[in-house]
Amino acid sequence: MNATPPLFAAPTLPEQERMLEAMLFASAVPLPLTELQARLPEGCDAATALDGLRRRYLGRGVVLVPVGEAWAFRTAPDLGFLLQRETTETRKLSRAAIETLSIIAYHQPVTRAEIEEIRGVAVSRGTVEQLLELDWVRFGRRRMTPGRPVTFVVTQGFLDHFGLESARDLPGLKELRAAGLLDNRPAPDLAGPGEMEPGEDAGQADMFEEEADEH
Amino acid sequence: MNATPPLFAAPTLPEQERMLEAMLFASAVPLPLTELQARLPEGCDAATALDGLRRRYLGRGVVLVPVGEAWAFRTAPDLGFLLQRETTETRKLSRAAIETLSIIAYHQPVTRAEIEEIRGVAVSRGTVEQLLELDWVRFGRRRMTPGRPVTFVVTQGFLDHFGLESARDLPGLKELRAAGLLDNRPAPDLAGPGEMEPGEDAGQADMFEEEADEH
Amino acid sequence: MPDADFETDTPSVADRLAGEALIVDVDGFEGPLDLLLALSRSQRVDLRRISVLALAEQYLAFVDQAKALRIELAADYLVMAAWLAFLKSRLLLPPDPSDSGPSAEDMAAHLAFQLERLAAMREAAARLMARARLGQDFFARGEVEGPALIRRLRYTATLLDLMQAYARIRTRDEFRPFSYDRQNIWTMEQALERMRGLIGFAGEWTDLASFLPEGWRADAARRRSATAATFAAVLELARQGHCELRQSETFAPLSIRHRS
Repeated sequence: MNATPPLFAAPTLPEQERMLEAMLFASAVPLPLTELQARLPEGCDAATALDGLRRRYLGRGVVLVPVGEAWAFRTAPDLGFLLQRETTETRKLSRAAIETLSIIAYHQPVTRAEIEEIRGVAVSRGTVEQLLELDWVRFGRRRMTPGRPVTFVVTQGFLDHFGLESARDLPGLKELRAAGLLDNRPAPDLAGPGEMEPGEDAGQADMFEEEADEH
Repeated sequence: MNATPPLFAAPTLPEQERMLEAMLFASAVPLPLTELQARLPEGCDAATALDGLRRRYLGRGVVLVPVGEAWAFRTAPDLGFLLQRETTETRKLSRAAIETLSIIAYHQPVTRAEIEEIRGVAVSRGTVEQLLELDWVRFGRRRMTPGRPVTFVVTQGFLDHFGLESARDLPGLKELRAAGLLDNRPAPDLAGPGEMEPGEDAGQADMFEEEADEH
Repeated sequence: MPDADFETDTPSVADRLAGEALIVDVDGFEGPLDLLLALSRSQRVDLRRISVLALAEQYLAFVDQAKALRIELAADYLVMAAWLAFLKSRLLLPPDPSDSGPSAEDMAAHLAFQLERLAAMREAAARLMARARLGQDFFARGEVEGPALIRRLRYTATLLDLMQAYARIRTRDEFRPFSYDRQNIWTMEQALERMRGLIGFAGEWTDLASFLPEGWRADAARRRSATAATFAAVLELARQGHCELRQSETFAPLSIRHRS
């Protein structure tokens, strides 16, 4: 402690423990004692507070442990088995997969040939297999046409993942455009230098349709 | 202490609390109650254990908060000043985006046309996309009116970001509703006097109960 | 040059300043409703007791001023001006009993409601943004942990990814060069080739319809296409002097005959 008296009364020890608790919880890396001390308000004693905090967490599901010269919260070693899901690695779906998935969602039930016609390229076996494995698509009924081709539909797992109530809730093309998701083809700008934006038109049409619905 | 739980005897309540504590501490995103229950050993009661855990953390530097149907540990709001250096830069939201967001939150499920009716201007391109990207809004059910317009609702990410337990806890919601300011009142020159759609009132009452919206 | 402009301006300095303030303001407003809300603030009363008549007059004066200053107003400002002028006249005149539409009072009340609702949503938005927020005022666990041994690959995609993918495909479709289904189209080239071979057999006047190819007579769409193509081919043959055409009256069957 310095010779100069602190401007404000130092926080109580339980309050200091709260502060350390929040800092250690929110930090992405273990924090050295010196940094904890530096970040606490004047008049605090990081070492004492840290010791109190460590004892408070003894035997809990989370424990306060030293990592080299620094401190961090860690899951109690005996509970690691509960955290298996946290270790899953996430990876973005490939463009081919997401496109195929979107076609199945919008056009279901749809055959492989139809998917290929819409995408304009062949659909690799791996792509469909991946979607089946993810449990986002499944086989639907066979089409009653020559060859009786199998169709694909989306699953409940798909709806759950994308937060949809039903595949019918997927926004239509007009709505995609209105939301600015179809913006690579600007409509001819008839409004001149005004504030009219391409796409506004669609919005207007929507609005009128809807108002017409009201009565 | 051995990690493997006994085959038939459920863990004690303090032990269940430890397990929840470990799972929730390790995750940065809120975990749904159903998932917590599923990950606990058989015979556990996640809801009861959660309640005990929540009370244990009352007044601490880290608190257990409900976020929609999920739970998460978050630092206590009064300690933010200590943690400013953890702040991640967030993109400044435009006024239009902020207003659109709050209209969706207070009026959900709400259609694009209704948002435009309330703001008096077209929802500009990109605004909705930005909110979707932030994972603060998502598409809800389609309105069961002609044209089946898509609706927008707020997400769990929205609740988490603004520290709300549910959309019912939005500031001033009760007063706004009592003042009739959340009513969907059609303009008098479109619908004849007293010609309210029967579905209109229902839509209002169902605002936070999507299930009933189907009719 | 600027001096000369200045000399010709008759309005007072105060008018000019007001006009300049107006330019800035028009840019700052998000549409007519926003402007009306701002104007209504000058009445300094609860929005529920606002005088819509006074508000309409203020708005119209605003628009007139903008016009006088040759400020380009977006169309929706002018639409609102026209509507308010209409509302104003309805509010001032005694009600017309033969008019079945909504009363002027209803219309005014709805406008007041819209203004109050917009003001309320602005207020709500401000309160929302003033809340303690994740990542600014309170924080999530900074270090997500778990045993590194068990690794499962999980593919993710958001609804936005899905929709953008679909939009990409569908937009590409719209770009596809225009072509149409030729399955049911009998082209003029085909008809000409066929008629060149057949015209020699038409010594007597023969109905054009009897020259339609097999399989192109029953289906209406195919028959239409084949008839049109065959007719065009026959016109071409007549121009070249290989045949003659006749029709007894409008819409009567066309007959053709070989011309030697």
